[in-house]
Amino acid sequence: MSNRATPDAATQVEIYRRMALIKANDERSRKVIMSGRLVMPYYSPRGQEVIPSAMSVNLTDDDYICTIYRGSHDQLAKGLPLKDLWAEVAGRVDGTCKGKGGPMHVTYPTKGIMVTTGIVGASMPIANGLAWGSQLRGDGRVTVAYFGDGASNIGAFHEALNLAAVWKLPVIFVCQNNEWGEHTHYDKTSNVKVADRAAAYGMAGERVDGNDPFAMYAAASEAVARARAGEGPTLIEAMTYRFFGHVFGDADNYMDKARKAEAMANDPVPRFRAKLIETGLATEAQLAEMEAGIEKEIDEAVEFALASDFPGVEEMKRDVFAEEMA
Amino acid sequence: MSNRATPDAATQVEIYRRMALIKANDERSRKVIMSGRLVMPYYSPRGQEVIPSAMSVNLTDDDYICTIYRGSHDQLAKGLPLKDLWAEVAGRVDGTCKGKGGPMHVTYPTKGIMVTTGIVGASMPIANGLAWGSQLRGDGRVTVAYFGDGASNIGAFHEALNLAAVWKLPVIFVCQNNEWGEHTHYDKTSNVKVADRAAAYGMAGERVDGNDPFAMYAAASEAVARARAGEGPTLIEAMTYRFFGHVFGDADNYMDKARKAEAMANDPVPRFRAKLIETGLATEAQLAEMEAGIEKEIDEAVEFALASDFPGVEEMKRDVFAEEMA
Amino acid sequence: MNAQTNVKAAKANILQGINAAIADAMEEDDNVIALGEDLADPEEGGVCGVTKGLSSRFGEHRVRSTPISEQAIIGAAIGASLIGFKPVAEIMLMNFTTVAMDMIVNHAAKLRFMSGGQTHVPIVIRTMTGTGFASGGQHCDYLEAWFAHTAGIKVVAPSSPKDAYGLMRSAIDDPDPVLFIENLPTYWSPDEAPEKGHRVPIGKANVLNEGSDVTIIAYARMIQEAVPAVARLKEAGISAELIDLRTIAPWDKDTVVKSVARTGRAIIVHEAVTPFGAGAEIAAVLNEELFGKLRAPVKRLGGVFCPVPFSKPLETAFAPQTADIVAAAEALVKS
Amino acid sequence: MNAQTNVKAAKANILQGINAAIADAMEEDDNVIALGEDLADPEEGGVCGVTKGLSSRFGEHRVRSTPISEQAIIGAAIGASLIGFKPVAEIMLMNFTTVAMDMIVNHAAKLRFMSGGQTHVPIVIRTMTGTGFASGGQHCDYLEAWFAHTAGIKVVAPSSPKDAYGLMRSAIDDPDPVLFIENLPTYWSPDEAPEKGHRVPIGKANVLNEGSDVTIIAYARMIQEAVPAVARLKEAGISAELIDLRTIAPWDKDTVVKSVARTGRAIIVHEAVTPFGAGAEIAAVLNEELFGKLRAPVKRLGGVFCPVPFSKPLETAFAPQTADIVAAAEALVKS
Ligand SMILES: Cc1ncc(C[n+]2csc(CCOP(=O)(O)OP(=O)(O)O)c2C)c(N)n1
Ligand SMILES: Cc1ncc(C[n+]2csc(CCOP(=O)(O)OP(=O)(O)O)c2C)c(N)n1
Ligand SMILES: [Mg+2]
Ligand SMILES: [Mg+2]
Repeated sequence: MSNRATPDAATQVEIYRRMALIKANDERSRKVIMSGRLVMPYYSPRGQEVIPSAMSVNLTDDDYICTIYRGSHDQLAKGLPLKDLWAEVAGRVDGTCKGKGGPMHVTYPTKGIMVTTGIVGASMPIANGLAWGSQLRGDGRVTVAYFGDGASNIGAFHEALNLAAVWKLPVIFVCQNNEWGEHTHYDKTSNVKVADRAAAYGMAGERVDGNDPFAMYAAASEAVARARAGEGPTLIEAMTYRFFGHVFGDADNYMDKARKAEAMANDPVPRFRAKLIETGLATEAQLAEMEAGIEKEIDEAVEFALASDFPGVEEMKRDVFAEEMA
Repeated sequence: MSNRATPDAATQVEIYRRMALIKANDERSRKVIMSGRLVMPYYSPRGQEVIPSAMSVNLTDDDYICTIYRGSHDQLAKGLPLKDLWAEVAGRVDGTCKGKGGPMHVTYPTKGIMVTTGIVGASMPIANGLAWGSQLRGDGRVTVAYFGDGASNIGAFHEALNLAAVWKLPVIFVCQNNEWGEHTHYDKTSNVKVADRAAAYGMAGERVDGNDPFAMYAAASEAVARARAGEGPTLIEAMTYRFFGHVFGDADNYMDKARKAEAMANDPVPRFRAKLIETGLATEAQLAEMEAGIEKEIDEAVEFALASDFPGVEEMKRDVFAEEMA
Repeated sequence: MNAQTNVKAAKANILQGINAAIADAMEEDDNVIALGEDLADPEEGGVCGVTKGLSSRFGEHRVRSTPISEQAIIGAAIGASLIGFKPVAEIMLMNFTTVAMDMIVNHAAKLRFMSGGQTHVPIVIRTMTGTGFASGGQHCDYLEAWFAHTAGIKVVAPSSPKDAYGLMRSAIDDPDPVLFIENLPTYWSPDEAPEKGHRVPIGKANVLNEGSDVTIIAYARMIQEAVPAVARLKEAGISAELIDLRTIAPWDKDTVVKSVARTGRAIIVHEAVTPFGAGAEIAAVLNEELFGKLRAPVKRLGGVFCPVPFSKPLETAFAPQTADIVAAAEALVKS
Repeated sequence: MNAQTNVKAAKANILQGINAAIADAMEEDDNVIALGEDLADPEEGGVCGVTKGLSSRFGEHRVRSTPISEQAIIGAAIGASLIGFKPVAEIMLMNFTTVAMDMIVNHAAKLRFMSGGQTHVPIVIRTMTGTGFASGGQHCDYLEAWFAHTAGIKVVAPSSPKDAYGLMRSAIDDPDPVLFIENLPTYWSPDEAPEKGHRVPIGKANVLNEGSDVTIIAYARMIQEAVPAVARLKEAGISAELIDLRTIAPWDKDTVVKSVARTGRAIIVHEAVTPFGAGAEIAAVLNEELFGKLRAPVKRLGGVFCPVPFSKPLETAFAPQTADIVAAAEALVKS
C-alpha cells in the first residue's frame, strides 16, 4: 500500500469533516424521527461514513454521482446543503425536490447529485449514461455509481458493468459492502467477493477496507485518475458494516450481536478522529469546534425544514411532463 | 486432455448420427423454406451440430433442457421426433404445440425439452427451476440451459448463474459461442471470454472447442457427473461458428468472408465423419446408409407435416388457461 | 377475560391470513414451495414477516431466501412449476415486478399456450404495494392493469384476512399463474379470522353491502375507504351497493353487471392511476352491456395521474378517499 | 421516365421516414445520439436497417451498437439525457421492453417528477412490433396500454412515412420520454414522402376521412385495415369517419370526442388484446363525455385474448381485419 496515493493533511481533515457531518446528520435524523417530528423511511448510513467521504474529496462539483435510498452519506459527502436535504425529507416545498421525491429520490444537480433511486441496481445503468455523455463531450468528468453488496446480484449490475467496460466509460462503481441486503447476509447470496467480478468484465477492480480512510482514498483517487485519463471504469468493493437495521424501525434481530458489537467498537469515525489528533493534523479543540459547527448547521437545517411549507396539491400536476397537466 | 472422459465407439457413432440428423434437417429446412412451401422465422444451427450432440449423449430422456429460437439442433439431439417438429414449424395441429408455439417455442416434455424461448437470456433462469425441482426430489436429473454468446451480456445470465452457484443446482449452462449475436460480433460486446465469468460466481467453467466432439464430450460428461453428484453447476463456453446469417433471409454481409470460408472449410460434420471412418469406427457404407435413413425420415416428416391440418381458430381460446375461454 | 380471549382468537389480520394459507397448503402438499428475498426465518420471514415460521416448520429447502434477483426468482418458480411443484414466489414490492416482467409476461403467462397445453405454470406471485407509508415514487404503484392486459395470468387482490386466506389457497390450487397483490398498509388490520381450508373462488366478486341507488366497485385498500362511504351515504339517504371485486382478472362481470343493471349507477375505485387503469375496462364493459340503461355516466376514481409523491399531504391526496367516494356517489345520484 | 422518377422521388416508406427524421435531427443537433443492438453500420444499421447510414455519417461514437443489454441501453440513454443529450434508444422488439421496464417506468418516466423538475429525461425509445410475420408468442405484442398507464411517458405510433418522420422529429424535440412504436410488417409500405423538417405534434390525432355515421379510431397497422373498411362501408352506404390517433398517450380527446359527438357511434381498433387495452380508456371517456348522446354502444375491436399464435390462420385471426371493422360498423349503424 505504501506506494499508493495518500491524502495530504488538509484532505485528511476534510475527509473527517465529511464523516463527522454524516455521523451527526444520521444521529439527528434518528432522533428527529424517534421524537415523532418527522415521518419518513430512513436508511441509516451509520458505519459507512468513510466511503463517500474519501471518494468525494477526489471529485469536484462537476463530477456526477448516482446513489440509492441509503444515500444521505453519499449526498452530504458530495456537498448537498443540509437545509435542502432536511426540507426534502420533511416533504417541504423548500426541499431539493419540492418534497415530491423524498429521502429515496434526493436530487441536486448543482453538486452533481443526479439520481437517487429506490430500486436495487438502478444507479449503475444510469451512471453509465452520464459517463457516456462526458466521454462524448471530452469534459473529463467522472461519474460514481454507489450501490450495495446485495445489488451486485441483480441483472442491472451485470449489464452496466459490461457496457462500461466495453465502452471504456469514465465511471466508478462503488459497492458499499455492509454485509447485509435487508435481512440477508451477503454470504448467503454469493460465493465470491464482489470485487472478483471485475475480472468478468475485464475491468479494474479491488476490495478495500472501506472503513479505512487511507485505503479508501487510495482506491478512489486511482480510480478517478483512471477514469479521467480515459482508461475506463473501476469496480471498488468497499468493505464496511451497517450499524443498524435495514430501515429505521427494523429491530435487526437477524444480525449477529457479537459481529455488530465488534463493528461498532471499531467505529471508523472516532477512530479517524483519534488518528488525526494523534498524528497532529488537528487538535481536540479544533475538531470539537468543527463538530459544534456541524451541530449548529443541522439545528438550523431541521428548524428551517420544519418551518417550511408543504407543497400544494397542484404540485401533483407539475413536473409530470414539462407542460403542466390539465 | 488425455485424462479426460472419451466417448466409446458406439457413443462416437451416436454423436455423429445426431450431428448428421441436425445437418440434414437444417439443409432440408432451408430448402423447404426457399421453395415457398413453408413460411417461418428460421434460425439455422448449421455449424453448431457438435455441441448438443456431444452434450445429449450424456443425458437421458429424464434430463431436461431449455433452449432458444436457434434450437432445432438442441431439440433433435435430445430426441425430438422429426414429425412433431416439422408439423409444429408448419403450424399444424399435429405439431408438438398444435402449431401454436412455432419454431421459437418447441416443447416436448416426453424427451425433457421443457422450454424453447425467443427471449435472449430466458432459458437460464427457468433451467434453474427445473434443477431446483430435481434437487428437492433428489431424482438425480440434470438440466441443461443452452444459450448464445450474445446472451452472456444480459441480466438474466448473471442472476441465473449466481443463483445456481449459491444453491448448488444440478444445472449446466452451455453457451454456444458462434461469434455472432444477430449482426454484432462478440468481441464488440465483451472484453472477456464467456467462460471467464464462471469465476465470478464461484462456478466450474471452461472454454472448449465446441466443434470438436471429443473436447465437447469431455466437458459435457464431466459437467453432468458434477451435477449428478450434487456438486453444483458448470458453465461451458463451446466455441463454434454460425455458418449463415442470423435468420433465414439475412444476407450476412456483416460477416467476415474469409473467417466464414475458413469455418465452413472446417465443417465439423464431414470432419467427424472422416474421422470415424479413419479410426475404423464406421465404414463409408454404414454412414451413407445412416444418412439415407435420416433423409428418408425427414422426407416422411415433411410430407406428414404438410399434410396435417391447421388448428381451428377455436384453439385460440384453449390453453390460455386450464379452463377454456368463453 | 375468557370471553375476550375467544373473541381475540377469532380475529386475525391479513398478514396472518396469508401466512396461514401458505402454511396450510405446504402442510397438505409437499409440492408447495416458497422463495423470495428475506423469505426464510433466519431472515425473519420476509421484511414484514408474512412468511415467518414457514422455513422453521417446513425446512429451508422448501422456503428459500434468495439473492436480490427477481428474474432468477420468477425463473426458478416457473421451472419448478413445469415439473409439478407449486411455487409461491415473492416479488417484494409491486414496482419491482418491472425487473421481472419478461419472466412473468413472456414466460409464466404464455408457456401453457405456446406449448399447446403440454406444460403449464402453476405459480403464485405474491407482491405488496400501496400508498400510505411515505415511500414515494418507486415503492407503491398499483400495476394490476398491466397484468390484467396479459392473457394467461390471473390477478387477485384481497381486502380482508378471510379473503386473503381463501384467495391464497385458491391461487395455490390454481393450475395457472396468479398474481397475488397484497396491500402493505392494511397488513395489520384485524378482522374475522379465516377457517382452515377456506377457499375464495378466483373470479368471484363479493357483495359487501346491498344497495339500490349506486354500485361502488372497489378492491384492496379501497374497500377500507368505501365501507365508511357507504355508511355516510346511507345517512344522506343514498343506498349504495358495495362490491369487492377481489379478482381483477378475470373479473366477475356477471355480479358487477347485474348490480349496476339494478342501481343504474356505478363508481369504480382503485389506487392505480385512472387513465388506462382497470376501471377503464370495467367502465367500457358496463357501458356496452348496459347501453341506454344507465342512469348516470360510469364514474372512475383512481390515483392522480402522476408518480406517487412523497410529501404527506400530496401522498394523501393521491389515492381516492372516503370523501371522494361520497361526493362522487352524491353527484351521480343527483345528476 | 422523368415524370415517373419524380413520382418515385416523392415516395418513401415508413422505415425511410424514421431514418430521415433521425438523420435530420442529428444533423441539426449534436446532442442527438442513438444506441441499440446492431444499430451502427458495421452491424447493418439495425436488423431491419432503420438506422442504416447514420453511424457512417455521424460517427460510431454518436450511433452505437450495444451488447444485448436492454437495461443498460435505457439506463445509458437516461443518464445522457440528464445532462443535455437527446438519445434515441432502440429496444428491438416491444416484447423486449419487458426486460427494461424498471428503467422505463420507474426511472425515465418518473425522474422529472421525483426530482421536482430539476432533471428531465428527453429520450426517445424506438421499438418495433406487430403480427403478420409468423413470429409467435414473444415477438409481436402491442403493449402500449402499459405505458399509457404510466404517468410521465408519452406514446406514439405512426401509420405513414410522413407521420413517422413528423412524430420522430417531435419525439426528439420533446423534453420528456417518448415511446415510439414502429409496426414491423408495414415498414416497407410506400406512401407520400415527408418533407424535411416536418413535425407532427404529439397529442394530435389525424382525421383521415370525414364521415357522419360512425367514427373509427385506430392507429399503427390498423389504419391499413381501416382504410379499405371505410371504402367498403361507403359502398354499403355508410359514411365512416376515420381517425388515426397517432398519439396514444396523451391521446387527442378533443378530436375524438367531437367526432363521436357528431357521428354518435364509435369503433376503436387496435392490435393489442382487447381486455384492459387502450380501447377501454377511449371507450370509458367517450361514454362519460357523451353520456346519453351515443346512438350505439362504443365498440372495441382488439386482438383475441391469447398469446399471439404462430400458426398462420390463427395469427391472421388474432388481430382485427377489414372485414371485422366493416361488420362492426354495419352492426352499430343497424342497432
Ligand atoms: C429490484 C429491487 N428488489 C428489491 C428491492 C427491495 N430492497 C430494498 S433495499 C434491499 C437490500 C439491498 O441491499 P444492498 O444492495 O446491500 O444495499 P444496502 O441496503 O445494504 O445499502 C432490497 C432487497 C428493491 N428496492 N429493488
Ligand atoms: C431480450 C432480447 N433482446 C433482443 C432480442 C433480439 N435477438 C434475438 S436473437 C439475438 C442475438 C442473440 O445472440 P446469441 O445469444 O449469441 O445467440 P445466437 O443467435 O447466436 O444463437 C437478439 C439480439 C431478443 N430476442 N431478446
Ligand atoms: Mg448491503
Ligand atoms: Mg451467437
